Amino acid sequence: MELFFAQLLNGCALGALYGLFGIGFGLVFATMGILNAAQGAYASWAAIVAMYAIDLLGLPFPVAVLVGILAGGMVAVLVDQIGFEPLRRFGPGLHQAAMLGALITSIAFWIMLESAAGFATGQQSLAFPPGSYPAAVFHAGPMMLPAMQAITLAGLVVVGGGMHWINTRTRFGAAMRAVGWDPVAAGLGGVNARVIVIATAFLSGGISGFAGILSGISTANVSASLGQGLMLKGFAAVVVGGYDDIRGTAIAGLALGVLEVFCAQYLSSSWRDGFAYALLLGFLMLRPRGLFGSAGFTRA
Amino acid sequence: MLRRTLAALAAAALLATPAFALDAGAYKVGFVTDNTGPLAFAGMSFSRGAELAAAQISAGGYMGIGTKLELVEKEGAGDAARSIQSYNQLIADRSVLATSCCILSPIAGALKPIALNNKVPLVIYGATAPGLPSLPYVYSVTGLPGPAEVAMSKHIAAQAKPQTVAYFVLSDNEAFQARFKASQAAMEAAGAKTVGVVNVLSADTDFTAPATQAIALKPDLMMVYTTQSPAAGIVAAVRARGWTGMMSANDAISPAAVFKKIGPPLAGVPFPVNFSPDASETPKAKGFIEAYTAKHGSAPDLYSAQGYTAIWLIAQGLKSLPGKPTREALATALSKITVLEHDVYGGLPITGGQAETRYTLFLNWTADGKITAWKP
Amino acid sequence: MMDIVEDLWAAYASTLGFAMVNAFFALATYATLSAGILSFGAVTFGAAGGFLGAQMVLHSTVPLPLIFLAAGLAGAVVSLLVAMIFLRLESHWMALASLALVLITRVVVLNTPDLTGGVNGLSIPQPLPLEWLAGLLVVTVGAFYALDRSWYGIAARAVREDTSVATCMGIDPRRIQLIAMGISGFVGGLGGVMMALMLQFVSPDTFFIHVAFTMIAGVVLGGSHHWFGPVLGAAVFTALPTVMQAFIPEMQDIGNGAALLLIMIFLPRGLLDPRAMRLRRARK
Amino acid sequence: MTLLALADVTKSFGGVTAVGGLSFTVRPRHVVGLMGPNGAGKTTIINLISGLLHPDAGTIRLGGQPVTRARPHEIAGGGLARTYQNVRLISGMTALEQVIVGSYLRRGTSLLASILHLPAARAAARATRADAMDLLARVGMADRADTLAETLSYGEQRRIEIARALASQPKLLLLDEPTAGMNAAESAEIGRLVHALRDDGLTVLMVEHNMRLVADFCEHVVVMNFGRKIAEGPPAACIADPAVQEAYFGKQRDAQRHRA
Repeated sequence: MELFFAQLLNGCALGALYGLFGIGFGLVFATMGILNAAQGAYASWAAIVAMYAIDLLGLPFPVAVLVGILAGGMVAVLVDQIGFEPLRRFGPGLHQAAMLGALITSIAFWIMLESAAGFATGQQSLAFPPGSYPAAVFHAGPMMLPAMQAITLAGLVVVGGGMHWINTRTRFGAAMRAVGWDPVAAGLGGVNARVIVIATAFLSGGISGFAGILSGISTANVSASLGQGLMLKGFAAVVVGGYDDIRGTAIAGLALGVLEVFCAQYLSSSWRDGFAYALLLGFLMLRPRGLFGSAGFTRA
Repeated sequence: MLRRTLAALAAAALLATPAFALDAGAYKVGFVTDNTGPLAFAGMSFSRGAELAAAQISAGGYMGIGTKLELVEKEGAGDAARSIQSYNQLIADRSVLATSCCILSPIAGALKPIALNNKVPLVIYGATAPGLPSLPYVYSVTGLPGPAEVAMSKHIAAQAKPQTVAYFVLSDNEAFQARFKASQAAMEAAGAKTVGVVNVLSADTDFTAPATQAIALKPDLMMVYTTQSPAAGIVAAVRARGWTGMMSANDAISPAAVFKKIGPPLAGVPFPVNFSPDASETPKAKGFIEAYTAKHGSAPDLYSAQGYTAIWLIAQGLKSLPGKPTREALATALSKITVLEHDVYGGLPITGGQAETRYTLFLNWTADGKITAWKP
Repeated sequence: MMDIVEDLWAAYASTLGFAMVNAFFALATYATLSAGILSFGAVTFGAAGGFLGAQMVLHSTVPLPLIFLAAGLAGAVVSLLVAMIFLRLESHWMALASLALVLITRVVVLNTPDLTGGVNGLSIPQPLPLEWLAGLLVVTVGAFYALDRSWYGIAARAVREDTSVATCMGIDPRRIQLIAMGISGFVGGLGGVMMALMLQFVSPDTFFIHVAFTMIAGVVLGGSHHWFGPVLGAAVFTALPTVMQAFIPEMQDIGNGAALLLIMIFLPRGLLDPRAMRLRRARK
Repeated sequence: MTLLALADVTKSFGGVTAVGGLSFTVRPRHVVGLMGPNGAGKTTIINLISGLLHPDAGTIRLGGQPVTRARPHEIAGGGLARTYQNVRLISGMTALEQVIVGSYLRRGTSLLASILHLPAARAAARATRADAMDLLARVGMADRADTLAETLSYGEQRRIEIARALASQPKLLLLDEPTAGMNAAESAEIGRLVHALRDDGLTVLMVEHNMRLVADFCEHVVVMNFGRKIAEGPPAACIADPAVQEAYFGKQRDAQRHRA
């Protein structure tokens, strides 16, 4: 029983990373209709920058994390403005040609950013210097909760809640959704579409970057390929949760993490990812609008 | 007496000077690197070792004064298709006499038939699948896994007498599966029961859950059979969860980069290794470590030693040939080599094209980042 | 002089071979894309063809042409099964589902060692004669050319550009897309066995996500509106790393990415674009 | 004898009734006009008949067969073709190819024959091309056959769209505002074309809100407002109907007042 709860907690902490990353990933997909292959690289770069901010500049931990998040957001804006903006002339967000073009430019950025990250890390897997981050372990009877797991879970709650609030309660959120539906119409409606797009890209990169930093710390692995693992599972969380639904993404991320850990503990670690992706497929087939989306949908 | 001494000296001098010698000039060796891609962390060490070897061979006149060895590097990026293309470009250059390649066994397996078809000597520097070498063209300078793990297992079983063992195994890697099985057999023969096997995958990065799983098995000893990144992550995760019991790992955690990353939690975790800049003490090893540190600014690791050895083997083959050698002649010459002259391991016997390294070093990191001999 | 030609051939024959193999994958992707489906499924169909082909080479004496046929059919069977399940989804979800399929394919390949050799993969001691590869590619490209001119090609373009108009013209989009998936499966299966023979081994990594991205990039780069676009794109995409290695060995990946990016921004419809050609003709 | 029959057809979108309890019939070889001010539900009717939408209640029959739940391509197979209010040609295709798309239902060869480029397939393709050229000639666009359709003028695009609709050899042709954006001369030409088609045996149901054109073109008119039928009969009688006058001019006066 003790093992069960310990693994449940591990699964939640792991899933919180997927959920966090997924929220950033889903933001771009929901707002701009872009399947962004470069999203993982935002996470890698945020972690690399945050690590060097501590290692080389000696910044205190919270400041370094903030610097990393900023870096993730700025890389995202760069990719958006160089790689996606020229393609928006195709028309509204979800046009197939635009989606395809953006997928390809995002692949191009993925290749470049990951390769550059390889140079930045000297092709090594590095880590945050031991002792530079909170390493305390909270004990409650037989249960233990390392500080980084607590921070990750809190991060998901704060970011997820914050984004949900922005999305549903603020003018900015409404503007984001308007741009998602149709940038031209949104422009006519008095929303400066370009500003909204840049802000969305920044948020998306910052959130995925935050996930990258947390993942880099708790797995003691900061490398060019850090983002890739997050990317595949984060993508699954987005689809299962419903790509425009932040609550759904957060819960789906947690569920995927728990599923993954329990599969490895109680079933088979080699089929573990198979379960996660089969769940993803199942959701696509049966509830393509995600956890909280309406089940029915029509072909346009 | 004097005459006999003089005669002996003359004979020694005659033996020391080859009866025939290579023409002066540059002899090209093709080298498929993995300096980008997922294996770049090791790939860069392999090629740095090889570059050092080529520089030393050329500068020192090992194959004759003015006879140089030129390394021609092409990128394989850890990808089979790209490695094959790079390899074909290397051997299409007729002045390339020998080639060296490959960290991954499947890629080595894919290049081997090309080497055989084109009759080009190929010295494999990293991949360790059994059966790769094929005389007279394909050689491997890296010992097959197994003996080292068995030796370490016996050593640990004798020294620490664990009753129960839990294993971490990279389930999607054949070489580590083999190492694990060899070790497990040795441990069980010594009376240490297996209480559980925790499988992880190559692409995994989060080891908190596997660590929790293993700790719950309450073993006397945890043995880690995975590649570098997972091994480092597992040790860190197990220690972070407060488990202080005994752990062992493998040579993947020997590079300095691993300690820089993980730090004190690595202390006291033994690993078997055939080369370590801190523990290898033969004169050739010391020379290599000094020269490498001078050239690259950091100490070599086991990978750079392997890349270095591969090029020295080729040079040794070339040295035994006269005039302008051919690929076929070089292959024949290589097949006659049974002992590597210039090795950093303190003895590198080669049988049937496969080198055997003698793993004699059982080392561990200390809390302040030094490598010392392991004691329980 | 002959020596130079021979050396060049020896150096770049395998690059040419991989370009042709990639052309199969690109054509398989083009087959679905030209009917309005963005699908990464060709990787899965390639795995079906590749592993079946490998097993046939290893454990039977079936001649090579029949192995190609079997691999193509294996791909087609898988693709039709997938199509029956996936074609209910609208385009974006279909793309995501096919991506999930690629991820699952790897897990299945890893865990069925009896069929696929598991992590070790399968070694295939059977070289692929380049003339076979070239011949089959010519035939396949010819078939795509013929299809493009046929009622099917025109109907597929209509479905891709405006499904609602197409369906009011009596075109059943699901039927067209089912055919597209079938073709994609067959050509993908062929590509799979070609890749297996070209590498002389297959493993779970042979058919994974990078292949999916490479081939989509190849198609869009070459031109996703023209039957020859995928072949051109695959050639460019295969040769690019080799060329980059010659000029900027350290930064070759960054160079590849930058080249891809520039082409997409300045030629968003790819190198070969029939619409642009017609527009140019109209302006004259 | 009716070719198309709508009985009590109802369709609403999110609580707003676009079409409510509409019934009318179309007899063969007639030109029937569907009239009504903007927002009356005319295009919804066209979409319901062509199967892009399905009614919430009521039935639609085409040539005696119920097609209420049929999918668009099945209805097209039953002999229906249509054009669009805003011309919808397929991007990247020449004028000739647009028309060949329309002849899909008469393709005449199998897929395998096409892949293998068999003589039968080539012959069928040639025949399709020839027919398509004839149709282009019929709408006066033969000299533009190889031009990218999207580079042509709006009026020319409309004519190509009609040729495309005719290529399937339909029994019933739905024209959704075929003269929108055309000048008087161009409109008259469309009128002559429609009459010629009727004389060849085709039945035409056209949406039009220009009353003069309806009076000139049609033999029978259905007038709608707010999704309901407000008048039906010969054009002159319908236009004179006070309800129709109110629907049209009352609205127009309101609109003018708003603009002022």
